[in-house]
Amino acid sequence: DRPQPAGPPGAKRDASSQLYIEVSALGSLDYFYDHKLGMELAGKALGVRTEYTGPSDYDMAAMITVFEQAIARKPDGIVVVGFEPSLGAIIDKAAEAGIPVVTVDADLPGSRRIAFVGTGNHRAGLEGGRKLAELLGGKGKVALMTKPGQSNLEERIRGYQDALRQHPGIEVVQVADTQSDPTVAAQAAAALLQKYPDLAGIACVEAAGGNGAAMAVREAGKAGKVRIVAMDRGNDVLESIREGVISATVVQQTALMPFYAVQILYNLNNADIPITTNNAAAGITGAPAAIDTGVVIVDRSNYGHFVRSR
Amino acid sequence: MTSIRQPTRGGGLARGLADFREFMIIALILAIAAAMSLASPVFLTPENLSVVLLAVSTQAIVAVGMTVLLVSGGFDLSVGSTVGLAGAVTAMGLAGGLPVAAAVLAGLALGAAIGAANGLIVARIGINPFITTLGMMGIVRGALEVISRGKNISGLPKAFNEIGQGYLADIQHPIAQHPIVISLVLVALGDILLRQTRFFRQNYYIGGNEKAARLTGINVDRITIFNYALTGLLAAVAGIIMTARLGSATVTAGAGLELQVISAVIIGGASLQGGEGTVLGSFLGCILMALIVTSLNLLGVDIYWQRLIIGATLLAAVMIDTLGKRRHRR
Amino acid sequence: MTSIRQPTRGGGLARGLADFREFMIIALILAIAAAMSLASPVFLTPENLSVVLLAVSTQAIVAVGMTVLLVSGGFDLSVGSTVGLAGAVTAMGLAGGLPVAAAVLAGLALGAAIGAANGLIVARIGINPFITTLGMMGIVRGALEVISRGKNISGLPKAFNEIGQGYLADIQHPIAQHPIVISLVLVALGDILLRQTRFFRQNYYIGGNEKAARLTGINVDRITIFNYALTGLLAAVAGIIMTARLGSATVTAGAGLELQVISAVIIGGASLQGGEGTVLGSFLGCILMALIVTSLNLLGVDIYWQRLIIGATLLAAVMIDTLGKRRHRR
Amino acid sequence: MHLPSDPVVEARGVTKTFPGVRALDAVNFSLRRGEVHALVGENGAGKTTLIHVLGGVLRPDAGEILVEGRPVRFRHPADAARCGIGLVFQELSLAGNLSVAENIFAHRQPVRAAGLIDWPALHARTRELLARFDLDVDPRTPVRRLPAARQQVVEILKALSRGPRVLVLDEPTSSLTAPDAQHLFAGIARMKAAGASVIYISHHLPEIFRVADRVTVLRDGRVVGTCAAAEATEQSLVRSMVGRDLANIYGERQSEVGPEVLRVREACGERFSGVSFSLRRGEILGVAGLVGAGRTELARALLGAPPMTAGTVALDGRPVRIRSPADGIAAGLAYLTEDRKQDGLFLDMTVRANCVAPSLADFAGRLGWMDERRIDRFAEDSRRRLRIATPGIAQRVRNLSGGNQQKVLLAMWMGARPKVLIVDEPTRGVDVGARSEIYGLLRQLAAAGAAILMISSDLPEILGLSDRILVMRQGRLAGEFLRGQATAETIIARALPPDGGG
Ligand SMILES: Nc1ncnc2c1ncn2[C@@H]1O[C@H](COP(=O)(O)OP(=O)(O)OP(=O)(O)O)[C@@H](O)[C@H]1O
Ligand SMILES: Nc1ncnc2c1ncn2[C@@H]1O[C@H](COP(=O)(O)OP(=O)(O)OP(=O)(O)O)[C@@H](O)[C@H]1O
Ligand SMILES: [Mg+2]
Ligand SMILES: [Mg+2]
Repeated sequence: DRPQPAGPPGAKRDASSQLYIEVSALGSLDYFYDHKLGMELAGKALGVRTEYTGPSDYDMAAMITVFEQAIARKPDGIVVVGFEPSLGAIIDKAAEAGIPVVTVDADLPGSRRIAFVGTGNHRAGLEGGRKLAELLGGKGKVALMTKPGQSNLEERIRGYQDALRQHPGIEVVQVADTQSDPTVAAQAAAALLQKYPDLAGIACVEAAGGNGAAMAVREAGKAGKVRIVAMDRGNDVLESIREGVISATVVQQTALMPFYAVQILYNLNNADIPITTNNAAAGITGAPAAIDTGVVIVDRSNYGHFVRSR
Repeated sequence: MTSIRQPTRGGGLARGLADFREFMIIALILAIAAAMSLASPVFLTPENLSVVLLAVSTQAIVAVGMTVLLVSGGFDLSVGSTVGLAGAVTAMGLAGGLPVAAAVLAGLALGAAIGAANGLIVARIGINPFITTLGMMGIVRGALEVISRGKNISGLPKAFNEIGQGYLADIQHPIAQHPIVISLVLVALGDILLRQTRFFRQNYYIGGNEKAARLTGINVDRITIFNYALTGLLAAVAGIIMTARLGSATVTAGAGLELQVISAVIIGGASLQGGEGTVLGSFLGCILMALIVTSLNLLGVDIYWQRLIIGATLLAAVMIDTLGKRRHRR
Repeated sequence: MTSIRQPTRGGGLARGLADFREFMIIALILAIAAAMSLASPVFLTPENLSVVLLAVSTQAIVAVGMTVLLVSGGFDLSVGSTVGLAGAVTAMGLAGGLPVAAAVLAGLALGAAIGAANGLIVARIGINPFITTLGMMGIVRGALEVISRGKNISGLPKAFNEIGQGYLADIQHPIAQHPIVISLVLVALGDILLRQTRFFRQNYYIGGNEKAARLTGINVDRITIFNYALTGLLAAVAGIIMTARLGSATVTAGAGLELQVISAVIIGGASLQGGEGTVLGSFLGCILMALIVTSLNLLGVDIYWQRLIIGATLLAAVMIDTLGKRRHRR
Repeated sequence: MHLPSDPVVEARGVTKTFPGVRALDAVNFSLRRGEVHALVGENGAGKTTLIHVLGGVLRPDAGEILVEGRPVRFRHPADAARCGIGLVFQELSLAGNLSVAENIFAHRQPVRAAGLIDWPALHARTRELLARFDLDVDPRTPVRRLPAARQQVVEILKALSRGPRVLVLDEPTSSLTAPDAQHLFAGIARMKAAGASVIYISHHLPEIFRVADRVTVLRDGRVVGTCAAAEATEQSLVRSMVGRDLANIYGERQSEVGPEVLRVREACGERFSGVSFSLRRGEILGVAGLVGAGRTELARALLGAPPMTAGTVALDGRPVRIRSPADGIAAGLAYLTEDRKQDGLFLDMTVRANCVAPSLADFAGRLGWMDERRIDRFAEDSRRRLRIATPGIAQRVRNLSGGNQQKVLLAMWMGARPKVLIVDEPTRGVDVGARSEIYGLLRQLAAAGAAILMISSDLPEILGLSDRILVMRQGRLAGEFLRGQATAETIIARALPPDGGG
């Protein structure tokens, strides 16, 4: 009972009247710049209207309200960041209303979304963990930094733990709370540096952690001695990589996520690929189930290309 | 003559002025609605209106308790955390195999208990409500993190999810959705009780002058504890409905709700000094704020502007009212 | 005899009791320090102490202004946003090629202007400080989002970063780091001014009885505006130091700082009713809270427990004090 | 050219209106150098409003103020202070959390070279001032710990400390002890001798004749007339204030005293101990004593605010335990506080809401539903009976004049119909006309079967109204008189401590 394309093949209205909406949260964070960028570029490339909406805080209730509203506007497709299972019900509601939904960045496999585009938070953590292990030569004490309670971050932490478990020489000594605040993160990191004078690495799963850890390491005069793997590609992180305080950062090709998500939705609406004689009857959407946008590890060797001018 | 936001009767003019704030908000709401229905064809559809009502349902339920509290001179920052914890505990109960009614009762009892704890600390130990509930906010959210260990709880029974996703008497109209119906009923009930019954009216006296209220024989401590417990209970109701609506309990559920609710209640005419406010006003305050958020989204306003506009609206609404009252005072 | 938290002079016992809260916090701090130095060998090293002082530097600077405000019966929720915006504007100025001094001045002026706006609304229009600064908190954070469009600003000149990363007179001792030195100087200055000068002591009068202060001839409005402007200015100082320390300005910088500072100031003996509080007490309150966070990290306490423990500490500290005072009253 | 005989301060055609009230209507008033000028009038006549205009607290709607013949425009109390006008307010205007010294010197503390406050000098100067009233109070004591009568002295010293050329006193003696009143009169005399002038407001006419040179009578915001004090009599003043003559304002008892209602045995509290007495239906029992004698504490303990530490109370012969005001009220007691602003009135609520505060239950129907019509009727009724000057029952109590606020407080408790009504300084700040109404009401209540315990520092009131009089001294009962046995002298003799000190 997957949602069906709105009209018969080829009979779709002209592109410029089509609307695709992304619903997200935390929209004011640096990271989500790429989401907006991806939506914008998809709109340009396909000649459709695109919009990015959502609360600027991590507020699922508010996000759902925005989603409800998006449904009320009857767009041609919705792109959503599947932060939490609580979004499942609303995705299903959209599907019921005949609006196809694609999840990006984080998936909700149990819901009626037609596809997922992204790397997944667990993968991001996994790749980061591999990089850290490589930086440390497979041994040493490691601390992780996160903000408790946020699903995507919990996933990344699990990814790190899974990767580091592969290296018997590496010991995860502590998980610290950043409260998503660089100064709090710095305080926590500084305490860890005191407690474990031989701490070899710090891994952070959200932006504030990387900045805070860098600050603490710098202030402790241990720049370069303690390896930091940060998250995302804010200019501040890249700056610290240039300085040599942060060793690497885990970057996803984030802009690709909404871009391809819109592509999928657009194709669904405008080009019914005859995989079968009747895709709908055969229960086929004619869309790929998942696109992996991959993880990029950014370090001294390539950071320069990631710096954005304002 | 000044405008006094206590339910008063008699004296046509006096009553008119007393409701000045409510009229002002209704006027603002109508103005926004008129402008929006011109700007966006979907605005006046039942679907879209139900979105607004659905969005305020959680807030409105909490706002009923918060209004009573503010009227009595109290204050509660812990409601957002209570929304989260009560929802999570209910969900855990369900996951642990409790029947729906038992799990819901457990969640409600927990909410009332948290509220009562606030009330006891405020009334018996005499600690300021701000600091008491700020501490409680951390404790309750912390407890939620501890018991859930950061993980969401989903896969709840359908019978439970119906509480948040079903329709009143199975009328499949958007406005008949359970959260909307429940919140409207609680708001109406709260408004009438606070306006018209002796028991709740005592709150205006406590908020007006606590010492004097004591000397008139009002059992201030008991009512204070009751008010906090009621607010906690209503926060739990909101948390359970939210969990049922989402079909899962999340660790961050309700975070930040306290300030939204307090803003709405104050826009609605309550004051932090106590002694003023009505549930209807608070509800209108919730609607106004939700309408603005909804309109910004419908208009496709850049999200970077939204926070600024919401903050400015809050200030503007209170300012217009204050300046308006001043004119009346002359 | 009740404990009254204003700087008083003379009278051995009276003075002792007057400073009861400060003594209690010092005792708590010493107890934690003693326990921690047993539990963790690194605790008493200058490095570790500097970590605590560094951690409180931002808060402590803002707390100086917040103390003056609370003493005068005011309140400011917008400081966290101001910290963020002032840092970002300074950083943008630098990125745009302004000399360091000019960019810093721009940031400071902006902070003072935001504060003055709060003060004007509170004093002249007469809107409650809570609601005024709650609105301003949204407006300022919103403005930050609008001008930065969500992007962090980094690549700041080294001369600027020195403000947050350098050492006093190049003494490479951990305690001589700029943020620590600047915050200690501002705290000491603030404490003396509020305790000993005519101008600042007027705040105790205003906070004690605003109407009486007016009738006495104290220019309450002007002082109120000054206090908010001062708090805004100090928030800007903190924001600039934070930006220099981080080497970048972020959109979320300072978020949540307001509640941390207000908690610390209240733990330190100020009250939301006004008329009480000292800068030293507030500073000790900041230290106490930071010490607990550091200790939790040093002890490796599970992160899911930390929020709960911090909330409980806040409540416990205020409760012990209240109960202690009660005993004294007998 | 300003001649010595010209007025120091003059108001010409001053008008001030509040919503619904014309508080001052083209008032002309002049104060000469070296004179004490009394201002009298009914509650709400506009006395406080007039001096607020003169003191820069309020700005007049029309008319002008002249100081030494020059028109001035005060925008702030500080402006008036700079012209040498010092006000002592009817409502205490102190910061309770601050010390006596800092209240008196507010923002004028002596400073040392570095601009820091010179604490020893501050305290020394405060002690000097306190000595004028023979007060042995530590200048560092927070004002909130002083009894109201002492706070009033601080208030007066605050004004005196500036050495004003014009001192304005608004009902200074309404909460002053007799000895302190003597000190005040002496202070006024000293000021007069030094060429300063005083405006003196009081409802106690005997005081007027004692201190004043001239008297101005206000009525409904208009000046009725000004005359030399020597030419006026109490009766002539009352007639021009109230517009009629008042006979015996205390009235006569209207019924017999019934059986015992309240019996208190060996009651102890923080400021009193071993107090035993009884009270009967229909009786008015007066309690006299000096300030700090513990009368208020005793009364509050009866109501459970806070409860007494030892002793027993029996109501209608049955022992009762009262641990909170709620208990006390449930048992049939009621207490009308001496401090209406602190714990008496709901200032930001309407007259109407205040009137029914203690008797909400009487206005609630089934299911606790409030009967708004009956509330309206009751409030209107109270307003008429007590002649509360207000544009309507929807007025906020805060906007009423001091005496009218006191009447609202009385209206509250008159409606409560308790078995035992304790009134503490019931007529503080109430004009003579209204006072006789209040006495009449107390008598009616007694006749209707209530037992009334009346604490008062106004001896004529005690003597005129009481069926029996208790005297308290330093927390203990020091005497009991039946009606007719007591005189002012015998009561004062019992009230004074044995060593004769204050
Ligand atoms: N702020 C205000 N708002 C409205 N009405 C006011 C206000 N202040 C005073 N009034 C009214 O002005 C009139 C004069 O009041 P005022 O206080 O001057 O009386 P008064 O002569 O001092 O009386 P009292 O002897 O009771 O102190 C009263 O009717 C009072 O209700
Ligand atoms: N010597 C004192 N020091 C501090 N506080 C006092 C002192 N005397 C009285 N008080 C306070 O002042 C208030 C009134 O005191 P109390 O009940 O003893 O006086 P009273 O006999 O009622 O006198 P009156 O009512 O005439 O002022 C009480 O709240 C009491 O705590
Ligand atoms: Mg008066
Ligand atoms: Mg008394």
